[in-house]
Amino acid sequence: MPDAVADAPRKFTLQDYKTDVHVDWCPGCGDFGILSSIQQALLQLQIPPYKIAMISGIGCSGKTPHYIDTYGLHTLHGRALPVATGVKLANHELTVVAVGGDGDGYGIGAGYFLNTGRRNLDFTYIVFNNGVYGLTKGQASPTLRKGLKTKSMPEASIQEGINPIAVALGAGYTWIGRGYALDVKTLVPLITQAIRHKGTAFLDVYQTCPVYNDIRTKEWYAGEDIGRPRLRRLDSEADWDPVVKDPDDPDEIVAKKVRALQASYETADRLAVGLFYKVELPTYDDQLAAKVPALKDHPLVDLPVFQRDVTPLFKELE
Amino acid sequence: MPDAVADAPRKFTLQDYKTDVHVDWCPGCGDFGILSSIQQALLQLQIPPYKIAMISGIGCSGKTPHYIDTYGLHTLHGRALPVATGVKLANHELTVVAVGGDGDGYGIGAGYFLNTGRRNLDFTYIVFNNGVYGLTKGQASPTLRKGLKTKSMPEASIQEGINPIAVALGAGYTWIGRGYALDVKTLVPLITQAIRHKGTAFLDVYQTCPVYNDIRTKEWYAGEDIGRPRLRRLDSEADWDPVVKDPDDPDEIVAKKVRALQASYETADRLAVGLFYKVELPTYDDQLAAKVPALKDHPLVDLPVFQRDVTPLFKELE
Amino acid sequence: MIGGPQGGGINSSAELYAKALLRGGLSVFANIELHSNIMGKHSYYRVTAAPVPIRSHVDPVHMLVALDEETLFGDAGERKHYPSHQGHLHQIATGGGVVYDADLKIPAERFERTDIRLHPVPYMEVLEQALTGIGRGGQGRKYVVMRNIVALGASIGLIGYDEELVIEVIRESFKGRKAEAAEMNAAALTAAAAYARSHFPARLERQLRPLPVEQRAQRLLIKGVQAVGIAKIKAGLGLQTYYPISPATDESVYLESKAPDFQMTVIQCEDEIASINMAVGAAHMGVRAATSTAGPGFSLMPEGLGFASITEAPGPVVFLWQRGGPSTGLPTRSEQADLQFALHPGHGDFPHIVIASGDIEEAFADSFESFNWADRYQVPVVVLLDKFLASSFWTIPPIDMSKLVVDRGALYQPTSPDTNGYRRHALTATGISPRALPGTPGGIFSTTSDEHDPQGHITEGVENRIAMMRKRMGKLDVIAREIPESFKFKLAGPKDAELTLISWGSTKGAILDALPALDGRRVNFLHVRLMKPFPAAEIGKILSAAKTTVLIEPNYTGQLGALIREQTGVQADHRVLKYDGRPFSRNEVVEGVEAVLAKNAKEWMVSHA
Amino acid sequence: MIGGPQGGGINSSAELYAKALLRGGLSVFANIELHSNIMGKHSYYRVTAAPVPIRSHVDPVHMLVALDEETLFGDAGERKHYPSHQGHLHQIATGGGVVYDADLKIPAERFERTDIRLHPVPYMEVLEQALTGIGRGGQGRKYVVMRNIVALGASIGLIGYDEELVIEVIRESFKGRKAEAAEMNAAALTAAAAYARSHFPARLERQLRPLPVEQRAQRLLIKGVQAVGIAKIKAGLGLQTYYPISPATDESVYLESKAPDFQMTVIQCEDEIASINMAVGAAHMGVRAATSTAGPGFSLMPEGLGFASITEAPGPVVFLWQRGGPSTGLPTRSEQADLQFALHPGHGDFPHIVIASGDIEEAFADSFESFNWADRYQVPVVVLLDKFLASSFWTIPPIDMSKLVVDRGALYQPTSPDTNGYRRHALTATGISPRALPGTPGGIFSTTSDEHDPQGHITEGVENRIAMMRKRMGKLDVIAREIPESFKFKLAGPKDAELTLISWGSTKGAILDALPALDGRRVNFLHVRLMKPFPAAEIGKILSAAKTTVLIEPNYTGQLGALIREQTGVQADHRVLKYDGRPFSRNEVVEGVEAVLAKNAKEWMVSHA
Ligand SMILES: Cc1ncc(C[n+]2csc(CCOP(=O)(O)OP(=O)(O)O)c2C)c(N)n1
Ligand SMILES: Cc1ncc(C[n+]2csc(CCOP(=O)(O)OP(=O)(O)O)c2C)c(N)n1
Ligand code: SF4
Ligand code: SF4
Ligand SMILES: [Mg+2]
Ligand SMILES: [Mg+2]
Repeated sequence: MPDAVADAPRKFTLQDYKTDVHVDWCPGCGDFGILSSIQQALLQLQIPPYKIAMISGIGCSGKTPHYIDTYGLHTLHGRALPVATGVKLANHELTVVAVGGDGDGYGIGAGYFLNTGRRNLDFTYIVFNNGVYGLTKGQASPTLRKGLKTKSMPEASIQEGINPIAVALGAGYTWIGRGYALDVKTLVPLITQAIRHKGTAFLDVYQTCPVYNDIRTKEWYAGEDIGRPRLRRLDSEADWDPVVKDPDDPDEIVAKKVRALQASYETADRLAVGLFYKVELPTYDDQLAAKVPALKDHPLVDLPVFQRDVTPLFKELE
Repeated sequence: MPDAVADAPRKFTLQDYKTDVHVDWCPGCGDFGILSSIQQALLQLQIPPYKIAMISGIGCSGKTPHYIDTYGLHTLHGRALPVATGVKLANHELTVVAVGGDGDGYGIGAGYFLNTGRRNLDFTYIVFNNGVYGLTKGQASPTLRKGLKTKSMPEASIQEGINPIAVALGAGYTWIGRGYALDVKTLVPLITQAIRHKGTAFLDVYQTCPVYNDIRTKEWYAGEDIGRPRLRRLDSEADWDPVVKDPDDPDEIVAKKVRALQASYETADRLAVGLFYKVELPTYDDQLAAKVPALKDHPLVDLPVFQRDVTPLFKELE
Repeated sequence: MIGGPQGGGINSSAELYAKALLRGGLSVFANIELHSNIMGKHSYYRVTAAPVPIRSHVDPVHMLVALDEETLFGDAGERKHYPSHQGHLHQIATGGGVVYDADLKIPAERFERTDIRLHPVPYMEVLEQALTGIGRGGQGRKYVVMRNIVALGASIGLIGYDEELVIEVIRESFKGRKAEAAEMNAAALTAAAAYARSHFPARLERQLRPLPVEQRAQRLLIKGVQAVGIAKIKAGLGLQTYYPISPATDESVYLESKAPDFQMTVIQCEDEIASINMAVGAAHMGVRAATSTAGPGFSLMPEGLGFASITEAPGPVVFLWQRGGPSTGLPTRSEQADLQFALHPGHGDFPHIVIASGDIEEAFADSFESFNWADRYQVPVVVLLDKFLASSFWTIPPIDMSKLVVDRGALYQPTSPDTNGYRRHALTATGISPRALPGTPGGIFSTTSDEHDPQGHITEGVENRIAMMRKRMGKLDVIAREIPESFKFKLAGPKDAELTLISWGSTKGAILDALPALDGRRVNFLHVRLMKPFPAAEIGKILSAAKTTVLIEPNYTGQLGALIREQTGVQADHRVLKYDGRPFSRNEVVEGVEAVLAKNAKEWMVSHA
Repeated sequence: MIGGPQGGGINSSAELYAKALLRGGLSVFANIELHSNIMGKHSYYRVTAAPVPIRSHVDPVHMLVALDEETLFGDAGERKHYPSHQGHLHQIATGGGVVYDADLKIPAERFERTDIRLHPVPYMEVLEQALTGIGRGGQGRKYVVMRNIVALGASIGLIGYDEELVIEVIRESFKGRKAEAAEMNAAALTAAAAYARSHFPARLERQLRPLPVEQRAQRLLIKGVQAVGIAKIKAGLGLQTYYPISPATDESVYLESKAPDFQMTVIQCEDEIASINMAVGAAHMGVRAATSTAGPGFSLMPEGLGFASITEAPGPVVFLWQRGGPSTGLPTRSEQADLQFALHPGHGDFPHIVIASGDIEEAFADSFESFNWADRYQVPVVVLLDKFLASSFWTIPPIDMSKLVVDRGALYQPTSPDTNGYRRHALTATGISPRALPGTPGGIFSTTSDEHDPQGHITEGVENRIAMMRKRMGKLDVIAREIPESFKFKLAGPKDAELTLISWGSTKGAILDALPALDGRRVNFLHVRLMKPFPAAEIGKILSAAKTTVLIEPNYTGQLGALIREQTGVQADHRVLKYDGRPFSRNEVVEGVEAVLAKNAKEWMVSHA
């Protein structure tokens, strides 16, 4: 555990965020790194487990909620975001974290990935990006670059991989980051920031799949073939400032988005990780509360809504 | 008709691209401008009507194929792109043009908008962007900016509009442009270029909806309130060069994409129209032909596929 | 009936008129037919009224008000090959009348009808007059939209109804800034009525008079979307998700307009897959969640329904407003053809409830109770409605809400914050497991669309699988036992009838109104409402006892008939079907029933207009 | 039976063994049970063989080969509350044997069985020996994966089968660069067999010998996904769209591997909505298009199916490989519970064909003919299959393809390039309109998911609507008339049986094999195949003539039973159901039928293991 944790108040322990469910991922799967990073982030934030809802899609990654001892909905393939949206709308006092695979999020779930960015509800979305459809035995996922062929593919992919960061910028996400599953030390703080962010935070995590992705392996990320790590830490660059200071200044927003886009393109031997873009804008929750003031102090689920007096509505019809 | 047409070979006339079906759009609808621009573009290109397939989604815009005398499939809401993809895969000798509304393409069809960009099949996609759901009586569409309220909305939208150009850049479209429905003179050439482009061309067209969109009206685009047109023509800018010269140079690609993104952000009184980005990359069709050489000379539909000799396949199982 | 181009104002004049008739103590039924088009295509509105309660329309028209020529003669001109209608002239009953624009200069011969009264009224001229009367001379062109009020006024003059009642309604609907408009409309109406009376002194046979004030009972003029909306508000709806689609949109728009007052969240989603899944997520959190859609949207929900059912979510309640199918079909027309799909809305075997409301009162009751059922049985509920019920105005007495109770079902009360004690899918006698509301200490659970153990974790074990299938499916027996018979079906008329009519949904009104006309015969009417779990025993008993049975359905295949036979083995002797995308009229019911019996036909299709 | 952790190599050893048995002239049936997990969870493979044809498995095991301890005793340890299985030790038949790793050091008492033979084999030691034998001493750890071959070898030695046949198959499957691996595996196999023979001289009761060479007929060992894939290639498949999902993926992967040789396009889509719609688009262009999926994917296709049907697309053909439902359910398990959904896969009334294949030959024939039907009737076709049929290996004689003909249906031959002459949806006697292939001069048409006129343009007219509904739905009658009875159902056994079994789909094999065991009784078996349009008259006749009927289905609600009653009014006397996500074994059929009859029960559930 990084030191940060040691300093954190000891109210909840790491055990409080773990279940006794057997984790059935393959040995060496990058998912283990993401799982423990999420657990450590929750621990650092000391969010009571019963105040957390983990929502996942279907895939190897989708099994995550079973391993974290919080409320959890392991939903449908590609539907984690709509479900998470409904969960947050119903009870905005919950810390909602949606997780899923890259096929789940950028393939079948692409429409929700795009439209969720427009709302800016206050929750976090973490995508396990392993370049393959793991649970269905290694077909190409939407992030696999053209011309690449992982071991269980009959032939190389003839369609281009998408750039999730670029799409997220176009969709309107207000916090956009990327991490690496095997670098827990930097992943944990990214997750804590994402959860702390007011608005929809999107975190794409490069994840190794030792069984099916024989291209982007642990060694490849480590750059053993080129003699230096392929991952470039944005925060290690002096002039990197992804945070919008004045949300009312369209020029600053565009400038920051443009830089984020620039940084998001992968080259054969350079991939950026870290925070790409952040802006503080009114959340969807805030705006709903503006319409229904009671939502400021109470989640929808606690409002006194039963047996409302509808006589005025009938009066209108006489 | 712009002069260009006068000079074009007179083989097919404008009449050849028109049907006798009553056009049931509202008086003054921007769709009329797009319809005639498509017809004129086809005329200029002198593509035989029977070699064209118009594919549309559902919405006011979706009715377009009935008005153009070519093969046409008026499909389902949000599914124009998958159908168009199937059409092109089946017969790549057809000129395929997919059209639909902004709700159709960026709302319910968002997942296909994203994933179609990854393939780069050789066809054109034109989105009628009117900021509303016309045929269902004027609800906000995904392009309506936050805080805006068109006349049939009970309250202002509390979600951000998407930036289709930015999303298209992230998705990988190889030709990205934007036009204005009431400026047929510039729209026609954009459509001809889009159709000529080898690969998936995406053209977003600002379209007025006099009945439901009382914000982005003809007068608003004309900038009558601010004394100058709101539309800025990219091609009128000396240093504007959206075409990638060297498709193998990632730096040029990123640079051009970044500039396109910059240009794509709308400000209250400036919106760019024209060609945003273009790169020549191998099309999906080309790559399929690389696997099945016969596809170079014949469309899939013409290959001799019936009663294939499968005895070798059975042999493998003895 | 008033007809004209869409956007031409027939809705407002018809609705003003209907309200005025209600105020006069009459029972009113008003229904519209329109195209899936925003402007210009032909649309018409029927307003039927009587001193006695009515719940349906009839095809013969006594007063046709035409805003344009197409309303009279149809659009055979528009595209030679396939006219979309023949106009309404031929529907006018002998002795009936027609009001049309004198400026159309239609030669009388062209009507080819000597048995009806022609009332050409110079709409613009009358309008100019009226405007001049209130000091707005020469502004006619500007207010050309008011031609619809002129036409209405003329017809009011001709049928001799009290125009003051209409003006009262006009004043109410144009309030505040619009007050001026009210006066202009009132003036136009009065002028037109006067014009009609003076130019066509001969009174129409059929006159319509308000009841004496003391006989006017308190009643409402209400549409299905309003009844459902109000019931949901009453039931404690927290989240309504929707994606625009006719005819369902109006319900969500109604709720949206009331959301701030009643502290609800109504959200327009990116599609119906998002709509259903957001609602499932919210339901799991303990909020009463619903989504409303039509067939094409419902066709995107099987996945979400199966998910809700296997995870035992308390809901959502899906309001399925049927329209003309299949596929995009006839978006603005009416049909009841989604029953079989609603009964099998996904792969695999899973429990859900399907109920089909027949009228406003049932729609209200079903909408309210559905949320209790969703909470109590932890299953999704589908309420079947349709375009005809959604958009038609019905006259009803005030709804008695004194007996409505809210039931949230079994909730889990943690005895300790120790989470390991809780089993979200605990195996119980009823199959119902107390649910914890997320956010509760000690209630932590996770669940999944994969087969799971009582703790909600994935397991593929055989014993567990069998137990879970029995638990989930077994709830259907509990539901069938507990839902009161009054929600299952209604048998109207004598038990020992010689003729039994069978139907479902909004066709109810036309059939009930038609019963008296099936003269002489001893007839009763079985209206089926709860479709799943199906009351097989009760229905089977009634039908095997029945002498002659006639199934009446507005769809091609007779979907209820198939369900009844599957569940009871009984097949109706005759079927009266209608699949032209229009609702049954009272006379079509009579005609159809008489026809199958007279011809002793297995099947008969009816279609007027 | 061989069991072990997923990824541990049980598949390859079981399949090598099965192939070797086939080569020995035996009839083989091999089926696997696995978890929806990539590595580590328990999986097992059954290989059943006999000198006479067999098409099913039985539960008692004669030789259990365990790669790990869990295979013997289950995983009760893993998570206290809900073990996923009890291990297979208890399934071993008296006199049977078990091979396991001696290194597990399991005390004999722990087996709690004295009626079976224990054969502990030191896997690694034997492997080392073998490797040393071929000059690879000390490399055991490196080739630890080969333990599966050691285990297989030992069992071969014990049942006394000809190991040369196995080695022949090993050599074939490791060719070229892998030749070396072949030799290592061969060595391991031989060493293990020798070890077994020397350490366990007492022969097992059940020995398995190849047939004399001259008695070995030419036969295939084939899986459902292969049979379907080959039939589609033969039929002229042009475009296969798919989105990965078990158990359907294997079919698409098979086609993908053959695509270059056979000039097909196989495309992995972004989801199943794209899959179905791409296929519809391609079908309209004249290409034979198909998509393959499982329940969760099919739940996303109602929209596309309605679209294909109302636009009268010639297809696509949808291959629905059923799995354990509902929702995500049991992804890698077997069930036949998607029938009712496949029959009503969307809103509104529209025509489509549903056929359910019962075995390899039927799957081949149905897959081939479906494309003819799609082209001829211009409707989408759903072929119902399942995980059990998909992944099990069946032994069949070569398929006779001499009578297969391709029928593209009525094509429009333009007489002139003048487009106005053509009506894509022309009203004809059969309801079938000749279709033009886009790209043809003079064939121009457009069509839509909205109701349309014969030219394919939107119209909401009543007369046209009625004509179009009759045109489309009428095609079902034509289809019912024209599809030969051989595709509709099969009645096996005597016409005048005292007991009639009724079932559908892949349960066919277990039932046919069970018939002899239903001793004494005069029994026949009705296997229903064409589900829509349903052969109601024929089936009704057979069943009303039947004395005692037992419905046998691997689902909870008895979905075929519901269809039969809806269509014929006949209800089966008894039902034997299985809903544990596992296919019927031969003995479960016998047991279930005997039980319902003995107890005269309406319903009986069976579930072994
Ligand atoms: C509607 C639907 N289609 C297909 C599937 C089958 N399926 C299960 S997981 C999966 C993809 C897994 O890939 P990804 O989302 O990248 O997650 P990973 O396993 O790589 O973590 C698919 C296609 C499904 N469950 N539901
Ligand atoms: C699955 C489904 N959901 C909803 C609808 C209803 N519907 C018809 S058109 C439309 C949206 C129209 O808006 P847009 O796509 O922007 O096209 P426009 O009318 O503005 O040209 C909707 C929601 C439908 N036809 N199908
Ligand atoms: S398949 Fe890949 S992603 Fe899935 S568990 Fe195994 S290693 Fe991890
Ligand atoms: S509603 Fe708007 S978009 Fe639709 S036809 Fe009318 S003006 Fe055009
Ligand atoms: Mg993945
Ligand atoms: Mg629009």
